[in-house]
Amino acid sequence: MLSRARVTEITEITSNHYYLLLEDPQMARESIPGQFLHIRIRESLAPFLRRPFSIAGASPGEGTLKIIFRVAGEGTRILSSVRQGEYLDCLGPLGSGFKPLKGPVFSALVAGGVGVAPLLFLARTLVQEQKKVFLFYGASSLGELIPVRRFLPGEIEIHLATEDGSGGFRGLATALFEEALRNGLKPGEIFACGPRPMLQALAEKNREWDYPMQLSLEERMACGIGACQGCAVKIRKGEETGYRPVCRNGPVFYSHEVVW
Amino acid sequence: MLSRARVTEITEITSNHYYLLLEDPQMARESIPGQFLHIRIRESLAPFLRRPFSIAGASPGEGTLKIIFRVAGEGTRILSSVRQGEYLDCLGPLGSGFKPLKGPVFSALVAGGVGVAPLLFLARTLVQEQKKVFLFYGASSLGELIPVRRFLPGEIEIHLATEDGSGGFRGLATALFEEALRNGLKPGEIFACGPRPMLQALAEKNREWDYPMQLSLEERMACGIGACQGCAVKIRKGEETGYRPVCRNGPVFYSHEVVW
Amino acid sequence: MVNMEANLGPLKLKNPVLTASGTFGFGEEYSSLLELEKLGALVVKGLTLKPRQGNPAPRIVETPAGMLNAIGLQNPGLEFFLSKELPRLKNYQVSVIVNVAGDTENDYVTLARELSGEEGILALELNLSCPNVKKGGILFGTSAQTIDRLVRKVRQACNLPLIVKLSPNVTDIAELARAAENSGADILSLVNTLRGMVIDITTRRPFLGNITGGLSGPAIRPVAVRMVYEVYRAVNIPIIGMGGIVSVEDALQFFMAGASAVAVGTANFIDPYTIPRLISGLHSYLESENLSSMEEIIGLAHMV
Amino acid sequence: MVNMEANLGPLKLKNPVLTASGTFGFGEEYSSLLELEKLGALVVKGLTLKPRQGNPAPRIVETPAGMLNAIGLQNPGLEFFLSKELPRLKNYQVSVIVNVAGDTENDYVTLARELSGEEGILALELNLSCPNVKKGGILFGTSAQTIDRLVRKVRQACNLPLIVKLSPNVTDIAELARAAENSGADILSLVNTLRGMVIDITTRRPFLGNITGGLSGPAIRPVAVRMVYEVYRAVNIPIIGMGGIVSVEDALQFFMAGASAVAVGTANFIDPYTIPRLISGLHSYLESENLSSMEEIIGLAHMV
Ligand SMILES: Cc1cc2nc3c(=O)[nH]c(=O)nc-3n(C[C@H](O)[C@H](O)[C@H](O)COP(=O)(O)OP(=O)(O)OC[C@H]3O[C@@H](n4cnc5c(N)ncnc54)[C@H](O)[C@@H]3O)c2cc1C
Ligand SMILES: Cc1cc2nc3c(=O)[nH]c(=O)nc-3n(C[C@H](O)[C@H](O)[C@H](O)COP(=O)(O)OP(=O)(O)OC[C@H]3O[C@@H](n4cnc5c(N)ncnc54)[C@H](O)[C@@H]3O)c2cc1C
Ligand SMILES: Cc1cc2nc3c(=O)[nH]c(=O)nc-3n(C[C@H](O)[C@H](O)[C@H](O)COP(=O)(O)O)c2cc1C
Ligand SMILES: Cc1cc2nc3c(=O)[nH]c(=O)nc-3n(C[C@H](O)[C@H](O)[C@H](O)COP(=O)(O)O)c2cc1C
Ligand code: FES
Ligand code: FES
Repeated sequence: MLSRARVTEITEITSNHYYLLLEDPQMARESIPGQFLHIRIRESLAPFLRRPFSIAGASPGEGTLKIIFRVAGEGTRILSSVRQGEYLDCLGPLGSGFKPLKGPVFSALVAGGVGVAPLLFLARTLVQEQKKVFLFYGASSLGELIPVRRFLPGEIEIHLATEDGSGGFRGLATALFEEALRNGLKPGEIFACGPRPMLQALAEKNREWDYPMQLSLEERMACGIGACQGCAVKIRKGEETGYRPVCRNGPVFYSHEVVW
Repeated sequence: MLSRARVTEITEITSNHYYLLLEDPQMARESIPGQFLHIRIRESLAPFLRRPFSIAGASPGEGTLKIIFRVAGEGTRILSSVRQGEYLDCLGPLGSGFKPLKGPVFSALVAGGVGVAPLLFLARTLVQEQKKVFLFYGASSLGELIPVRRFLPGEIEIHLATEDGSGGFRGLATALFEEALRNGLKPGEIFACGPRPMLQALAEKNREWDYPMQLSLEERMACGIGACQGCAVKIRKGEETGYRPVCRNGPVFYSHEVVW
Repeated sequence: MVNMEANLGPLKLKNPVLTASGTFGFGEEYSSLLELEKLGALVVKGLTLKPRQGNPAPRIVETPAGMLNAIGLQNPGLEFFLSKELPRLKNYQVSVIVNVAGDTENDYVTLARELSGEEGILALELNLSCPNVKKGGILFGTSAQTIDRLVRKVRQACNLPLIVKLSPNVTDIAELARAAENSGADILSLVNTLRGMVIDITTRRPFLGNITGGLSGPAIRPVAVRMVYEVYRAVNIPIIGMGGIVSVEDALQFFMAGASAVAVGTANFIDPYTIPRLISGLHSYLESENLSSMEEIIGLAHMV
Repeated sequence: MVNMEANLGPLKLKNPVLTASGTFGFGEEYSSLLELEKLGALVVKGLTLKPRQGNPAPRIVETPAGMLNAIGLQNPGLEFFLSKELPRLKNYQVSVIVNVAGDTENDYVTLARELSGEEGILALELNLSCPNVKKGGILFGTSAQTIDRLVRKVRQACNLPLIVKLSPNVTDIAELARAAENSGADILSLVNTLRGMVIDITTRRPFLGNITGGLSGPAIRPVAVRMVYEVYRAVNIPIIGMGGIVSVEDALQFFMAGASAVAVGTANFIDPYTIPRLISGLHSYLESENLSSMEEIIGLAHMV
């Protein structure tokens, strides 16, 4: 659906990450973890296309949705100056979302950078399903680390990593996660979101591990609804491979489906 | 010169006219009536080109310049939402300005619509030169009439017209002015600014009247400084005609110079 | 009373605002957002004989007031279209126009023949911006000779109204338009995308998987309007104008330049309601200008 | 230490950022805003043998991320240039390149000969986007044959480095680039403007006095980069790239596509300091990437 959602809050949460709270009861009701909103930054030819952002949380009760975004370029820079009370033209919720397993498995969430956003929403849902949730979250440095604790239920075990060692484990979130595996963690399912090389590395490792692993991918998008095939990535289904739109068939895919 | 001028005030003065006060001591010192600023609406590709606005007043003492603008399209709409304290990228003062006669002549100012802006600045200067100034100012309706009195010294005689008769004289400012001429007004010099048909009508009448008459023209502009010849209009100099840039050789021309 | 019908020679549409091929899929994705029956016509994405995978990612990139795409004609092929997409489309009261593409003249001819017999297809649009494999990859749409041969053959193979879609990447669009008219096109549509590229300065390589892509959106509108204007002077068949249309004002430019209908592509991505908005906006325009139909403004910019 | 020099075959410039012809006048207007000696070169506005009045107003109109212009080569003519503008330019330490245009081959040849003897002119740029009056108004720059004849004649008439400026309104830019190279061009510059038009929907007439105009600015950048890329593969002479350059990143795209220097046009109107900003930005880029000169990135996008 297309909607003008009201900005109820916009807060700087690190030097270049923002937290955006949008009011839109219907969207809030319909959203599931892994889905995203396709937002028109402003009514202007610049920036030209909409920008996709994962839904980092939805509260049907309050009729609100959360977005956490990083200032990456012109569009997000302009978005960061949106003010409370203004309206944003949003298309969504879009995409297919995560498909957690039924039953009381351990869930491991692996996040790189702002890729943590959709996993925050997922984590809440998993906890509601009485699952034990481990989050492995890394960023380049302490200043880049989003204070995720404040967006998560207390039950979740959070493991932090920074590439420069300025906070938590020194290294990548994937390395931290692998260490946990070596130390005996036995996840029943894995969810990951982050830079492409990170996801690719996990998917390659998982050929051996063979966990149920779902990855949330990013690709340049135009329509956001599956009409233009602009965001297609190569996907394997059984013996066949073919291009599938990230916006509609994804953004979440099983790790063994993605052809890198 | 190119400068980032601080917005010290922005006020709605009619339902679609705004008053903008800019702080820039050097520009304020250098500006003369008839000149304009070429303003970059915002740092973005949309709107793409700068927008020209007449200087409606300059106070070297306070280091400020006035602009009065009408919301005509996207650029001016965005400009109307600029906030106090923000900075605007301005090129100026540009153009050649009005050349009032020396001595104690009567000056008649004829303005259509927002064309009154440069004449407000001129009027102040003329009054300072101890001249008697008559302003004939028309707009389409009362709601479109800029409250010019507040921008002018008390000495100036203001005659208002509206096309629909909702305020002042019913008809065009030019008709009101002609009536004054018929009633015995003998201006020593005339200055006019407004829509092209109005200026053309005045210029044609002036072939008979033969007053020293200066017109401030508008043309689409790119560079604003005479480099691209984009804003050229046909000008007669003696026996010859040729295209001259409004931005540099104008915007003010003598009525007999303009080839319509 | 205002008449919104579009008169495109043998093709009559309920209104003059179409989807541009490749930007609206087969209509399915947009059907939950808007009523397909409102569309002047649904021009489906480029169809080829066999299914096509399309180009490697990335396939699109934003550019100033536009975008590049290099989808590579990803589509499920004729058979799937006939067995799955077309029957589904019949559930809507929408005029369907099929955009076809091929590597050889035979591809086009076969597609035209197969589609010609099918109920529920209103017209065929030939996308000539495809590399002619027989001619060493030169695009069909860039020489009068290839256009002439191809259009003649397709014309014979099908009895549907034939729209020939012209590429703007040419020196003389009017010459090619005349070639298409003379060889049997009923309608011309223009423009397709301008060829462009973006280089990723961090990897120092072309950004798109396909190296180059097609530029669409408002950036190209002045070029598109100019071409419609030139083609209108050169031919006597109706024109469907497109390229960067976002607003009613943009659409009006195309009508005044000589288009009898317009198509909307990239703008759908930004505002999925663009087409219904234009239809009602054109309606209001006719009313407020006291005009009885769009016909009254077609080609007006040519008057002196 | 970073070397900013640009190596354009017979033409060496202190840095690789030039003004695009027609957007910087004869330098005078910008001289109060910036130091002309900072420019890689000042390419003056198109010069013709006799003075030209240019086209009727309006001559420009804003378009999405760009503008159309139809100045019509307004200029004071060769004599005035040599007697007034050139001596004035000699007061600055700036490399002057003269852009010339004509209606006949003879116009070009005469201009080339006359300018050839003059001190203070570093190179000649042939603007081929002019109607060839002898050939019924077809542009010089749209056929390999006219380019070939013209460039050969001009080549013989002058001993200055010869830049041939290509029009983008063509089906095959690489073919025309080869024609220019084979007939004696030392350097190619591209692109000139794309032909476009805007219709004023209130008057229902073309907006520009000249009906059509040339599209410039960021809107055309993807087309320009693509053409530089294609021409780089086709010829062995250096290229000056232009079309929509606003930022250092834009300029880098052109270098990586194969340009040995870049020119800035429309961006000067928006930010008169664009050229100095690009020069220092490119300098910083080289430093931060540990490169010793621009040569190291020219054509990098072609590597596989
Ligand atoms: C499904 C999905 C979910 C996302 N969720 C989030 C999120 O929750 N928080 C967040 O900060 N970012 C998220 N991103 C990335 C976000 O969309 C980009 O950072 C953003 O579009 C950049 O826009 P820009 O104008 O600031 O940058 P620019 O680089 O100026 O953008 C230029 C163009 O590239 C596209 N683009 C640039 N980076 C990306 C990218 N990483 N992915 C897709 N398109 C890109 C832009 O959309 C635009 O079309 C998500 C991307 C996808 C595909
Ligand atoms: C020397 C000069 C002085 C001016 N002084 C004033 C003033 O004091 N107050 C005021 O309100 N307006 C003034 N104008 C007109 C003002 O520049 C336009 O109203 C404004 O540029 C419109 O921009 P827009 O984006 O809102 O409109 P749009 O119509 O969206 O603009 C599209 C393009 O057309 C140009 N354009 C549109 N209308 C005009 C126009 N009348 N003259 C020149 N270019 C135009 C714009 O600059 C832009 O490039 C002046 C114009 C000139 C040339
Ligand atoms: C993503 C995308 C895919 C396209 N696919 C096709 C196609 O399959 N066949 C075709 O003839 N044109 C195709 N086009 C071109 C459009 O139909 C249209 O001619 C062009 O985009 C200009 O219109 P616009 O600026 O409104 O988008 C495509 C355009 C885009 C943006
Ligand atoms: C106002 C204007 C005038 C121009 N005049 C000329 C000219 O006289 N000769 C020429 O070869 N190119 C001329 N050009 C084309 C530019 O030199 C340049 O090739 C083109 O604008 C693309 O670059 P840009 O997008 O950076 O402006 C002109 C462009 C503009 C905008
Ligand atoms: S963005 Fe159009 S199909 Fe995904
Ligand atoms: S706007 Fe460039 S010369 Fe006036």
